Amino acid sequence: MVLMTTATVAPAGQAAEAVRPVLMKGNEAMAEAAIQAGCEAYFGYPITPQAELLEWMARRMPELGRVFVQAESELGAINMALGAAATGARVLASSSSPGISLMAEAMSYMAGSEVPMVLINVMRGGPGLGSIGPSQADYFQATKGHGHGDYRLPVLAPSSIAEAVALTADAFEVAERYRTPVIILADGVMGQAMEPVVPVYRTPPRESAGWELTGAVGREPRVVRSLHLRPEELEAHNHHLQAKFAAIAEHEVRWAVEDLDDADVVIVAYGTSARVARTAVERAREQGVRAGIFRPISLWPFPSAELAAVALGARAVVVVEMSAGQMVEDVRLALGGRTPIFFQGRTGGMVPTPSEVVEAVVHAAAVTAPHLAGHPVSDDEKAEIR
Amino acid sequence: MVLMTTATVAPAGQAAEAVRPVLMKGNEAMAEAAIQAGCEAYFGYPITPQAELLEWMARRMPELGRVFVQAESELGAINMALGAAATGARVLASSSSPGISLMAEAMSYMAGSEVPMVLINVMRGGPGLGSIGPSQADYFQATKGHGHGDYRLPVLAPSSIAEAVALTADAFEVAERYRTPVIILADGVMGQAMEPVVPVYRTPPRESAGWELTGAVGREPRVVRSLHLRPEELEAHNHHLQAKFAAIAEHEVRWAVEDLDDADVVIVAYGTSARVARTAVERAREQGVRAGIFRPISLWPFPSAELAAVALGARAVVVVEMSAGQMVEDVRLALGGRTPIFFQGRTGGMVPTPSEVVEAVVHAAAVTAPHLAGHPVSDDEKAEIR
Amino acid sequence: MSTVTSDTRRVIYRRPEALVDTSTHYCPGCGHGIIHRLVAELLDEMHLAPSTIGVASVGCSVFAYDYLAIDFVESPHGRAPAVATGVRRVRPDAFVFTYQGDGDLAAIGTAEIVHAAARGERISVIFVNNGIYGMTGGQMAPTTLLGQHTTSSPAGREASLAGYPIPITEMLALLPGVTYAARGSIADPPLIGRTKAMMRRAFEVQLAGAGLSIVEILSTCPVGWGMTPTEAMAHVAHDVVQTYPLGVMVDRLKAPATGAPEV
Amino acid sequence: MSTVTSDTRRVIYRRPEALVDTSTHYCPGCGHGIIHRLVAELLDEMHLAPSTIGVASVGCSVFAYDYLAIDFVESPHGRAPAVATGVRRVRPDAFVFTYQGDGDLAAIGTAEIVHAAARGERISVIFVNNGIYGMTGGQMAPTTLLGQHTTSSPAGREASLAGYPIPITEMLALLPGVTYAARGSIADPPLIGRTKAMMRRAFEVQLAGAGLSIVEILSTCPVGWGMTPTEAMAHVAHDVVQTYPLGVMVDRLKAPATGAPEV
Amino acid sequence: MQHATVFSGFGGQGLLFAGKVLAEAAVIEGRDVSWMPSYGPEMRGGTASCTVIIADRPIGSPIVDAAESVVALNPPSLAKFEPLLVPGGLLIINASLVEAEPRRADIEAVPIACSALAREAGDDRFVSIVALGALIARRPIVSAASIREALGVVLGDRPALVAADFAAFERGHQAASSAVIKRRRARWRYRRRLRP
Amino acid sequence: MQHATVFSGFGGQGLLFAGKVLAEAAVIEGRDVSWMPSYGPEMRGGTASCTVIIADRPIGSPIVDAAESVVALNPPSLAKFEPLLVPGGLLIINASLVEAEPRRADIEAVPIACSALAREAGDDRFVSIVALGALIARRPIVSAASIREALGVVLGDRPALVAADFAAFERGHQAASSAVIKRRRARWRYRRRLRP
Amino acid sequence: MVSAVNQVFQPLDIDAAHCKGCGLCIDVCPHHLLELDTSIVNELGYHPTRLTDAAACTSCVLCARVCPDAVFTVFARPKGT
Amino acid sequence: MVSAVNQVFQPLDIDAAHCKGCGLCIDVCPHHLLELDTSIVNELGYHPTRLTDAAACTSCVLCARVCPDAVFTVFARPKGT
Ligand SMILES: Cc1ncc(C[n+]2csc(CCOP(=O)(O)OP(=O)(O)O)c2C)c(N)n1
Ligand SMILES: Cc1ncc(C[n+]2csc(CCOP(=O)(O)OP(=O)(O)O)c2C)c(N)n1
Ligand code: SF4
Ligand code: SF4
Ligand code: SF4
Ligand code: SF4
Ligand code: SF4
Ligand code: SF4
Ligand SMILES: [Mg+2]
Ligand SMILES: [Mg+2]
Repeated sequence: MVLMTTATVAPAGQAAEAVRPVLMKGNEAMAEAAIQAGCEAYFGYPITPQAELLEWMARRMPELGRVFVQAESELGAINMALGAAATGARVLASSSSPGISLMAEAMSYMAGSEVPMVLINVMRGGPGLGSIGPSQADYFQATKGHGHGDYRLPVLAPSSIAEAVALTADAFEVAERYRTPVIILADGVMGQAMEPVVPVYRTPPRESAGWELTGAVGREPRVVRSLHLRPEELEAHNHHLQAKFAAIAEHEVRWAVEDLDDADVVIVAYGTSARVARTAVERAREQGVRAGIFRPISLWPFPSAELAAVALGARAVVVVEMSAGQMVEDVRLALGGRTPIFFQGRTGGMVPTPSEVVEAVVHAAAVTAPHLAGHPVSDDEKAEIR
Repeated sequence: MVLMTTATVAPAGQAAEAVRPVLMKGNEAMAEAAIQAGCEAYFGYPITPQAELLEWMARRMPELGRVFVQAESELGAINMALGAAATGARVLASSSSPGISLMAEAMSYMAGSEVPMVLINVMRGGPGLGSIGPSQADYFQATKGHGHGDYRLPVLAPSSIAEAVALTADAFEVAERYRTPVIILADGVMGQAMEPVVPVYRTPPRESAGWELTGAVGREPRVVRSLHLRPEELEAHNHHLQAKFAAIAEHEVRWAVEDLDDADVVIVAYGTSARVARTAVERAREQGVRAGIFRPISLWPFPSAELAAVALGARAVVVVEMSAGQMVEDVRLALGGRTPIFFQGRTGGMVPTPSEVVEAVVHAAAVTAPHLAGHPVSDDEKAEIR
Repeated sequence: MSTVTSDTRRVIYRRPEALVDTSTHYCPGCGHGIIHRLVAELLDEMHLAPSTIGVASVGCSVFAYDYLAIDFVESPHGRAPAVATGVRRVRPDAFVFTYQGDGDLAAIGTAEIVHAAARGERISVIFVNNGIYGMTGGQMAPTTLLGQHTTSSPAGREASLAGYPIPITEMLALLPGVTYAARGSIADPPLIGRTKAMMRRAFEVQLAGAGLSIVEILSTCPVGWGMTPTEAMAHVAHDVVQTYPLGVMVDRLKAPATGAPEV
Repeated sequence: MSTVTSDTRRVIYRRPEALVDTSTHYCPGCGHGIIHRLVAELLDEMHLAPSTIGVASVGCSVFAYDYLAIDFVESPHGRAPAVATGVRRVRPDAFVFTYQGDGDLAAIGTAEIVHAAARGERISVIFVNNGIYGMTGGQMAPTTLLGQHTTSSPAGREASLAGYPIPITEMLALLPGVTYAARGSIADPPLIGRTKAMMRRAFEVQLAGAGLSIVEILSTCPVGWGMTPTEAMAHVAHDVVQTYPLGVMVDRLKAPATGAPEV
Repeated sequence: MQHATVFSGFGGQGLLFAGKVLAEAAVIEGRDVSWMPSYGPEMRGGTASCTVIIADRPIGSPIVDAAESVVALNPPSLAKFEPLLVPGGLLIINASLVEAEPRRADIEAVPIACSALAREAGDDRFVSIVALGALIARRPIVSAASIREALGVVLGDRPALVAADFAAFERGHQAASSAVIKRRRARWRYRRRLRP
Repeated sequence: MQHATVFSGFGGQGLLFAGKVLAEAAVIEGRDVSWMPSYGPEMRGGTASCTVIIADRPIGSPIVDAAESVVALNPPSLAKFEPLLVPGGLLIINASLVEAEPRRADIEAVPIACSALAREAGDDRFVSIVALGALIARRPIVSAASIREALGVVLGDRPALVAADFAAFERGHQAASSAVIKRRRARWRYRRRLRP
Repeated sequence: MVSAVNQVFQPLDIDAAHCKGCGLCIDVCPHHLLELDTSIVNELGYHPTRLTDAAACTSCVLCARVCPDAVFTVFARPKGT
Repeated sequence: MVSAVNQVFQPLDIDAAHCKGCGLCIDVCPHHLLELDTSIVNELGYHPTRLTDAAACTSCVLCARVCPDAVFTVFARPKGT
């Protein structure tokens, strides 16, 4: 059973008969979804594994008379995005990990000056130049500390290309509703793989914003800025921002669950890791271990309460990430020590295999087996329970 | 009572009679401490409130025949630092929040290619251009998600100028011991205030590194790099890095406590907030509330076990930050829901006043008073307990 | 100003309408004030204010949006030309200009201005070169004169350590995407007038649909230079121009591009 | 190579020692291979290898450190001149050079090369201009010719949208900190020889203690251009040089600086 | 039912294309599909690959730790991907370039002179499509008709090209239909003609 | 014992300098000290300030929410910092520029014509040192001898300057010693000579 | 700064509240008619400029052209005054 | 590629394992003495170059100067061969 808090394109086979699914590469599907969502301007810079997104835009946007600029750098691209979005245009930018790092300052500016836009990060292995393999090691960066100062951004993580298409439209909507940049956090697999997508797109409605820069005709001039030199003013602005973040945290939590009804072990995973988890759940169940999946779709706001609700009934939680363990902190925060948490991760561009995940699940189930309750747990075992 | 896990310069008055304390501005004191620690090269770019650090270096380094370069940007500065440090030189760079954001990519590179150096962030209010007032809102950035990929950096936070001097030398030592960049996370007050410093400096010993680039004379060529194109290789490198981080987490935890012996309420605060807390503790005690301070000095590795050890005996924990609440996540992770946590913060360049902190402490003590145990806690009160 | 309603005097100069009636945070005698005024005068005279989106940079002039009564977007330090590119591309009918200091444009923002120029972005750039980082306390800029004392070149800028003053506008003038490039100064009223004419030309070039136009203006930072405003003006008039000669470097609407500066 | 120990043949050309005996990841006919070889030949001939610290950039040549037997540091994309500055300043006796592609140097790294040049850093820059982003799959670079089809200019580069090819070496040559600037190509053996002479001069300039030296080399990216290696060479020889003329732009050790390119 | 196929060989042998054709054919048949390439500069030298998974229900991991079929068009591919095969899995080997024989006895190894057949079909670059024909001959995970239709989708309105590709496909199909199945153990050895 | 003093006025009135001298004097006397300026571009227009805390034990917050003394050298400073004073706190007002009178009755307000005295002492910029003299006259938190020594530390080896500054200090000291303490409530009003 | 028909013609309005006393107008006045009024400190803390001789002013606008704080309004001298 | 005194002089050693068959050497050889050996595929997947007529080669080094993979070692032709 798959519950989604967001409407997503149905997987192939279940698709509405009317529209035939087409095979699309993730990068291209996200690009086209943005176009169909009414994206007026795209700014980017080449980097593997997101280059096809830029290339798709390079072809399509001029065709449609819209704006495509390959910037001189990611710094250039993100600041062009800032400028275009400050006029109220629907704007997309994209890059991959090292390029995203270069955008930290501007992201902080846009959060501060409340400029809505969408940024796609097709993550690759790090740190540094790293590898070009798929990765989820920018979770901390996307959800916590990328730029300086107190801000949070909605972060949406697709787990299939069809979902990436749906989330792209959602991202623009969330961005404009809250006047905030939104990050789509995709990993290299989501960018590079091809999957069937039912080419039915959504164009979020536009509401006149009232803050956007259009030239001050018959009205007071407007300023889009993050500077509030007097700390008192900046604090007031921060209070405003924090209230907005609280509203987002209340209204924009997204997640999905699979096979949790009877699950003893809850796998928490997003993006490609959740896909691997799906295979692992099948195999684990074949081996007699009842596992299920809790899949955060919004990484910020993290579905803490929702996770807690399902995890507190389970014996163990296994967090699967393509990182050394980053989301695991949010899982710990959500569960507050009430359910044992295990971690299974691969790094540097490696994708966990279903077998590894099955192993972790079986192990977690064994270590936390009820017949062991009261029996002393060995020190080694304790150490791995977080 | 003040316990320090690191040797620091004694506060004025208690100073060794031999050396007379001198009044030093934080920025200048850190700069001079770096020089005395044997810093061979400094790279920076002007920004308030760290400009005096750069200016001190501009005067002193050429005097000493050492390297000072005012770069064309923070990007330039941090990459110059990378180059100089790759040759084994002792290197310092500094900036403030927006400039630090621009360094995200290079910091990830240095973490990945294991280049030791010290970066000082004299934090100001954000997000964006923000204000120039003192702030601690880059905690997440410093401790979690600045650059892309899986890495962690030691982060040291001074709470007095004397301590800033001591930590500067320590930072170089830690950097070289573990081949890692180290961040000194100072807030605007630590940069701008003057306090007495006993001008006794420490020069950490140099060990020949064996990896540094010197020209391949009579040996195999060396490469300093973060690229490992094959994900398998990058993963192996990440395992190596993670093992290093584990070693740092084990050996480099620093913290201090004040007045905790009989404390019912533990204030957790670092940097200038901890100084405000000191005043607040005095006043709270005058009002009959027994409060004390747990002061993390290493923000990563966070002194989780040490905090848990003292907080579990207390009625409440009050986290005080010059941010909207960032370290509070690490406190929650450390305590796992076992002690109620309250948060008191100011943002955007504002410094909490002692009265505000006293109020928060008194409130926390009241809400968690033992005579209330068993009595229903109102929903409002619950909401504020994290 | 006048408390008498029946003031019959004929105005021959007044504070431009596009200049907000407030006192500025600039130090006494700071060139930014003069240049703001020139911008405002042109916005008035060319009736541009309602269609203008200004792009502010980070420097003492970051508050330009408080002083000019037009829509404004703030840029991160140095990125104004990129921000302006974004604005320009989605608002083809707007009048778009950046207002940047020398630290902003010629140091941290080098890549952005060079590439906005290479792309021939239809924007106008007001480049205020006071040879110093004013806002952060008077540190050396890439434009600082050799030998000049600043808080980060306390012994005077020395080429062997800190390099040479950068003739960035000459460099930009090489690019075919740059339709107009000129350097003026504010050292005295006639020069101010000439600079205003350059700025007008730069704005016209944009309105004509041509490429990037830039006017570098040799300005003063009396506080950063440790001079009185009067001394600062004299310094520009006699010393700064030695390193940065005044003139029109290129006007590709008028003359075909030569590829070389026509200083 | 020879399995006979008593090979009496006199070698007149052999693979340089500084070139590691391994096959490269470059595509067949890629110009990087030729330029690597030239660098290695000069390191051998000038006996520089033991004192050299190379600075690698991000591009197809990122693996230069696998192919040249010298100490090497990797830079983030575009930042090689800054990294080299760091190396140079703390290692005054080292021979320091960067090896950068056109995307690296002329796009993302514009600020870094301009300011290393303005400072007159004593480094040599090998600037491999193949007019494209090779490594990421053949996207347009700022150096791409007008009309050229790339994966990000599928309809051919159009100046009105994507601007003009950037003559960055000409721009750098304006700076007094640049002691030597030249442009060569690898389109045929004589041109390769001339380019090698330029590189030698650039290295000599560094050894003489003068300022920054840069050699731009018009190179090929057969795969990115969708050409055979042979076609690619011809394209450089006949087409690319129209936009990027060959020659020595400045040699300030020989002739006094003129401030204008001497192409 | 789920079937994962790995296509592998030198960059330039048309692997990604063949994988796409197979994936499109599965989409045409209304199945769930995932196509995942190796990507980036590594494709320039050495071994490139792509994985195509075809299933009747939503696909889990797009990266597999076990494959039902492997197409190995050059020696390193054989070494790298043979171990991935499930017992009983299919291994199509490009016998024109690979002299080595498979190590495993529990798989179905089919050596086909793909490069030679491709050249016969008119272009060296048909090699992957030839291999695809061989694959489908042995494992009819999609129909030949769907492949033909898929070629039309991938190649667009270029009937001559589609026909040529499909002819190459049929060559491979035919060759595999008649090929002898190898099941014996073999020691790995590289082709030794490298240095003349 | 802890004593916090806020020096405030226009940028350029030498506030930071006077604060530093006081801080240095305290260091000389072996006390703990913290000196905290307002900083950045705001110093260019409007009101600048610095806070000097002197104590006999390690100082907590370098930012205060209550001050024992305030030196207000211009009108906005008075408005901004008077409320910060503890009951019984000392307020030195530069009567040369500030016509307004303090609002509070629970403080010790000492109007001194600091600017005028500074000019008498030879330079407008002595205004803060004059005020420091007044402060120390009323609150001898450090000794005049320490101030003199501190001037030497801050100004370096420039005896003439030290002497001139100390003379200005003494003028302020003397003026405050003889000034009448104002304790009456007063309505705030700006100097009204602004627009002639 | 008030001008009325029956008063002596005032060629300048000076918005002294915005004046920062930089002295640039004083430097450029060809007739040396401007000076700082040291009897005044405005809200910004400066001595503002003042016109010493309205009758001698030629309304040449140089002071207005140089003033960084746009303090001046300049009026045409009526014929014959 | 082996040369020995009693064999015909071999002016070139070609390290075929590193050759990528790009053909650039073939283009530049003034005597058209080089060609790709299509009977061979090396480990990199390419047909390497080969010298068709050792006797005709003048050891002019042009092939070596252009080869991106530094495949050639060139020997001086002994007097009289
Ligand atoms: C990324 C970043 N780095 C540094 C700063 C600090 N900063 C503010 S303004 C400025 C330079 C101003 O110099 P300039 O552009 O010449 O303008 P001026 O003040 O001289 O008019 C700097 C470095 C900043 N705000 N952001
Ligand atoms: C910050 C960052 N942005 C983008 C990339 C992706 N990237 C790798 S190489 C490259 C450009 C290569 O072009 P060029 O410098 O011309 O070298 P070439 O491959 O053509 O030799 C890019 C954009 C990266 N690694 N880091
Ligand atoms: S610091 Fe310089 S540039 Fe800035 S306002 Fe003052 S005088 Fe003008
Ligand atoms: S992509 Fe181009 S530049 Fe890169 S190796 Fe291949 S041919 Fe050379
Ligand atoms: S130029 Fe303007 S600001 Fe300066 S003194 Fe004259 S009126 Fe005042
Ligand atoms: S208008 Fe001319 S004459 Fe009159 S005060 Fe101004 S500068 Fe002097
Ligand atoms: S030039 Fe070199 S790589 Fe190319 S075919 Fe000739 S020998 Fe082979
Ligand atoms: S050395 Fe000269 S003649 Fe001989 S093969 Fe090479 S290019 Fe031809
Ligand atoms: Mg400036
Ligand atoms: Mg290139």
